[in-house]
Amino acid sequence: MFKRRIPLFILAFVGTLLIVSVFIPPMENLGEDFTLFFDIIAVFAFFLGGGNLVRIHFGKLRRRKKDWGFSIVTLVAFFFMLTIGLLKVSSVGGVWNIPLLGIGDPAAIAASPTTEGSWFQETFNYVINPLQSTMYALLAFFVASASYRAFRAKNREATLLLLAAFIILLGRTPFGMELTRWVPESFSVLQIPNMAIWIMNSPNLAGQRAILIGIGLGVVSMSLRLILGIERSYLGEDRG
Amino acid sequence: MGKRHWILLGAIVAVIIIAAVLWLFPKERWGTVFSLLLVFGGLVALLLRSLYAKEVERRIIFLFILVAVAAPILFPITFTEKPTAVVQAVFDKIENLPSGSTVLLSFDFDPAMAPEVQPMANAISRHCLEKGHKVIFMSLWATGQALLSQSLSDYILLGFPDKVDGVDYVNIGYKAGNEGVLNVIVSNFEKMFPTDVNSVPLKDIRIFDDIASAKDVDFIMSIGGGMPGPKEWVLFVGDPGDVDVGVGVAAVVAPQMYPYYPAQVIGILGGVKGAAEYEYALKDAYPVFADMDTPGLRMMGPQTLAHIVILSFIVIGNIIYFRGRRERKQ
Amino acid sequence: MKKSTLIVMAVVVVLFLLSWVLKASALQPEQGSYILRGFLVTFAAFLTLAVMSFLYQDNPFYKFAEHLFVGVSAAFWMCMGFWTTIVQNLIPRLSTSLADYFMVPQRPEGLNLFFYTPVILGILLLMRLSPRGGWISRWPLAFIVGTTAGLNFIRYLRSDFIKQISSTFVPLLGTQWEGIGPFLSNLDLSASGQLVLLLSNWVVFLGVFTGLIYFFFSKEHKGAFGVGSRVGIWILMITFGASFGYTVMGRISLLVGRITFLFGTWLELI
Amino acid sequence: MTSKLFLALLLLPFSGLAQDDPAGVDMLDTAVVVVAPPTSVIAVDHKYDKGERIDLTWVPSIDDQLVEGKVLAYRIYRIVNDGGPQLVADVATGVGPYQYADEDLHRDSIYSYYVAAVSSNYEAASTRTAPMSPQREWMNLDRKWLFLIALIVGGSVLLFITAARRGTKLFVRKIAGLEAVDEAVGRATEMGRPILFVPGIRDMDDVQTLAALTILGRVSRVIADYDTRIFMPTSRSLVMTAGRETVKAAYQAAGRPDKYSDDMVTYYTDEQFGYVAAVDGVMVREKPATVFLLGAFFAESLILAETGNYIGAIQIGGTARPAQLPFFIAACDFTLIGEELFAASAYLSGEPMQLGSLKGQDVGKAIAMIAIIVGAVAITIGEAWDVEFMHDIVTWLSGVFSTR
Repeated sequence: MFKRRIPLFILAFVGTLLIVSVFIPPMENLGEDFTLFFDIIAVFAFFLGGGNLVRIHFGKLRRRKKDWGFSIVTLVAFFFMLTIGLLKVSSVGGVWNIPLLGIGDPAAIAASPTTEGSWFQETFNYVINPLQSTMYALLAFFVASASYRAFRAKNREATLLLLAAFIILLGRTPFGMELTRWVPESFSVLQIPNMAIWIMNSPNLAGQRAILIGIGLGVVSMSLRLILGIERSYLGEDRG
Repeated sequence: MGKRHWILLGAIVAVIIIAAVLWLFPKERWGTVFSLLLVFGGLVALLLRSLYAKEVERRIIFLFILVAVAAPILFPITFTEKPTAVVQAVFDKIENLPSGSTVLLSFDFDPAMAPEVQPMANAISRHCLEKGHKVIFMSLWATGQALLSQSLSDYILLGFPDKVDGVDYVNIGYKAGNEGVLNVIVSNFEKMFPTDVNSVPLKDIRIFDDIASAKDVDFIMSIGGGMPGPKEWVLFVGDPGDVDVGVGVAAVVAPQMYPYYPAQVIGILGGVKGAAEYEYALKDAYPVFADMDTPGLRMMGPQTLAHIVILSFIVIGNIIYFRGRRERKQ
Repeated sequence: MKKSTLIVMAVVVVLFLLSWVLKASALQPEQGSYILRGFLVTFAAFLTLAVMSFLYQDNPFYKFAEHLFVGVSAAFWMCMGFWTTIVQNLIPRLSTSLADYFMVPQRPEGLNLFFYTPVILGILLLMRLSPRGGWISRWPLAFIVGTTAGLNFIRYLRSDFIKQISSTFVPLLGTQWEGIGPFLSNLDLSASGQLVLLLSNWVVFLGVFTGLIYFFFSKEHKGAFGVGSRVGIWILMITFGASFGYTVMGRISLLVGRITFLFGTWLELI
Repeated sequence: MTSKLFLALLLLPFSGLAQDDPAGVDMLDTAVVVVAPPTSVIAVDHKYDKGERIDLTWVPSIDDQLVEGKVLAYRIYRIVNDGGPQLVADVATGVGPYQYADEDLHRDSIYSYYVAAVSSNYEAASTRTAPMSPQREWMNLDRKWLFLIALIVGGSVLLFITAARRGTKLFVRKIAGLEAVDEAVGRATEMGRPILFVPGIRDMDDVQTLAALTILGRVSRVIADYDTRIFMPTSRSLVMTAGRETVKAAYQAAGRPDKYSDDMVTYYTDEQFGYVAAVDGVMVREKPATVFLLGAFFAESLILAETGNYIGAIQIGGTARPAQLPFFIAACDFTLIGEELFAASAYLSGEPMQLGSLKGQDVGKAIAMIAIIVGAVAITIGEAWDVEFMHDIVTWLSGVFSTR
């Protein structure tokens, strides 16, 4: 009952209400309020994420699992960031502000957490920013390596794909323009950059639209199944 | 010929090439020419090696792309750009709105996407402020607010010392809830954003005097590439609220935005090329921005060289593949 | 520990200190807290290189960077969520004294006790952390899933299905016929290039149609339907080719961004 | 004169100044610029809202139509419940349509309006509109087509699910990639090398992971028959549990539960790149003959597919994430593109819910195909031969398929 019926009821109720509020103007406010609830619960989900992280890494630490030393790094980093973020620690030109501990200007509590000089923002600039962007920059290397070792014109489909990719890659650089500058203006569509534009505007648009319609219908039918309680995999139950 | 002879021959050729370059080119071009020679010479060497020895270590490929990207950064190569129609559409939209219109710019990205989309965000912000539009800055990503604060203070506002917070622009920051945020602001800003980032109530902010919801904004530009991002703006604000939306997206998702163009989004800036085109259009139209920093345009040099290297890799890889296949057949 | 490991560690430490000193002295004339600044820039560069070292092989420096990132970013999202949403959107609706404490404006419509619902659901969500009460987190989960499903149902139907259909109503014949000569000789992307325009419209129309055929599973792909699905897959392949090209382009840009940081902010070579 | 005009424009927001303060008028210009008032001011209730908005339209002052710049703006005044007039807004002239939407009203108040044309120092008021209250509507009839389409698409999904549950046979076409599955497993058996199955990096709440597990069921049945080794590294502990169940069940069905071991399905780490490094390690060490990459993949798709290619394995990829599909197509031997992954899963499992949804979505696609043909043909005929009737069809269809 509490484990199954109530969640199913909550889901059906909220989902139906949000759909219906689109068609019934007086219910718009209710729809907005429920969306606000959702946004607030989303923050609790961040807390849950943090809590999970702490639990996992404390567990690793306690059981001295492989690489447990690095769990200390994670935990220290987590609590450090949490402290400076929640206390709004900032120092501008040697003046310290920790409004929640009564140090410095009490009005600083109203300041944005990402204001200039806040430690939170500095940690973002010098730790999160380089780390995250470099993680993704690694992919450039893997793309290069894959283009040398894996992207083969194995069959007609892959050949077509690579050809289109070729035109786009050339067309999106000034080099592509230089290559086909000799093509007369009245046949300008045959210049590589224009071919790239045409591919984006026509076949790409068509293909993406077909995919979009497919995925859109998939989302719609999935939402419906969820609301009607047919799909229960989110509860960790069997389907059907 | 033995191995030693090859090395000797290589050294002689190298000396001749170096001498030729030093003699033929002016001093300031040496870096560029040498780096180009290095990359293209390397490609030829790679082709030969792949043909005879087959195995090329992954790390050599890594090194290759590093050089191809790093060299043009150190020794810049610059190009001119011609804005494509999808980019020009955004530029024209901002240009043709009467001065004093309200534009909403949403920074929906994180550091991982920033190199691609930050240049467009900066250029469009400058364009709006220069044109005299009132700008509402916000973000659907927590990391976006941090980037937004940083770029407002470090780049965007530096050129506009007399713009007043709350009158000419306002930063309302981030709220959790992804598309949930959009679903509320499409009918009510104040409910979702009671204050701006500095806790100033929305009702005390002049910009919001006649802006009750996202529907009242004249133009919305979402800059991002993940979820939530431009797509959610179209689905949750642009379409239901009937507002003009433009998007600036990371290259990875740019192709997926085309089905919405031009009925649901008025224009698309795709990746660093889109940013470069916008920067070029901006510089072209406003002499004030002649000395503006143009990261997008600057990035096109390394970008071009890297594209050529990647294309060469695909060609070389396929040459090996087809040779191998023919051998296997025989 | 192996001797080589120690040597590598030592070299990294020395380089780090060297960079710190040099960077700090380079910043000295401009900024007040130059020692801290020097450290921060050096640390950012160190982290960048630590992540890049993964390309050589998995190593402790990379693991350090990865674990640091996980910890810091989890806390980052928590703090942002707390200050922006809990403090600004929730507290003024529940308590005037807390709102005053955090200096956020009170709601014009007053308190709204209805808003204890998300708090309760949120706390139930946190029950997931306890080994036994985990099942109760299904309630808030159901709320989250329900909201997403309810919001998505209409929005996807409208923007990704309905509107896409009417956007595909394209004319398949030109409007003004200007003769075969101008028709064939002006291959321009602009409105004057009628052949290209017409071709584009046909590609869009046929592309969407055959693409849908390819993803239609209720009929065997034989005969005319089979031809349609073949055309569909070709269009899809060109689409994926375009995506491919754009993805490669994007990945390169990210690397350019990082290297610009290393050469510019850190080494000041450019 | 222009500078004075400019001044007047600047002062415009400080309403009433031009009228009430004679000194101010003197300062600006002594000659009063008389303009005619706007006419036909109409206030109507805004349709399909919750009763908070009234829309105003008016015909601009004759002076505005004749001389550009004579009328500077239109001022909207509102009278609530017989009170005094309040200035609501200034509407600039010359740009947009002549209309204004007054929002945040109350249903129990009575409103009346008048609009005044404003010159540099004169205001000409129109007649007042009839008193009215904003109305609340219970149904947004603008969205009736949206409602109907939602009903049809949703209804057909439900209908087919029910039908499938009742045991109606639902036809799903053969998926080309699925035949490749058997072949690939066979090849691994011949070569005496293992199979690697990577189920993506998402958890069990992602449909793609579920589809991957369904296909795993098929793969492991073949494996159990041939007695080939399988490795399945996962990045979620729940996926590991489900994977173990699936493989175990296949071995039991083949009558050799003793051959099954928990080492076949293992959990590494939730971290994206940590997981990739681990899977790469497995690939290079074990040199599988066949690699399955099915499920939700992100940036790691490329790294995995590349390594698989490097060790010379036959690769079968499949994901519904459009951004990753190109890499699979270019680097794998077979790819289940987007929805094909779900179709394959439905085909294999024969589960009513999966089959029913698939068929329901097909109905949606059929609607799309028919509508596209009708719309395109109508617009083509309409534009080429200027047929009025065809224009009407297009307008109607666009109205049905609109974003309102």
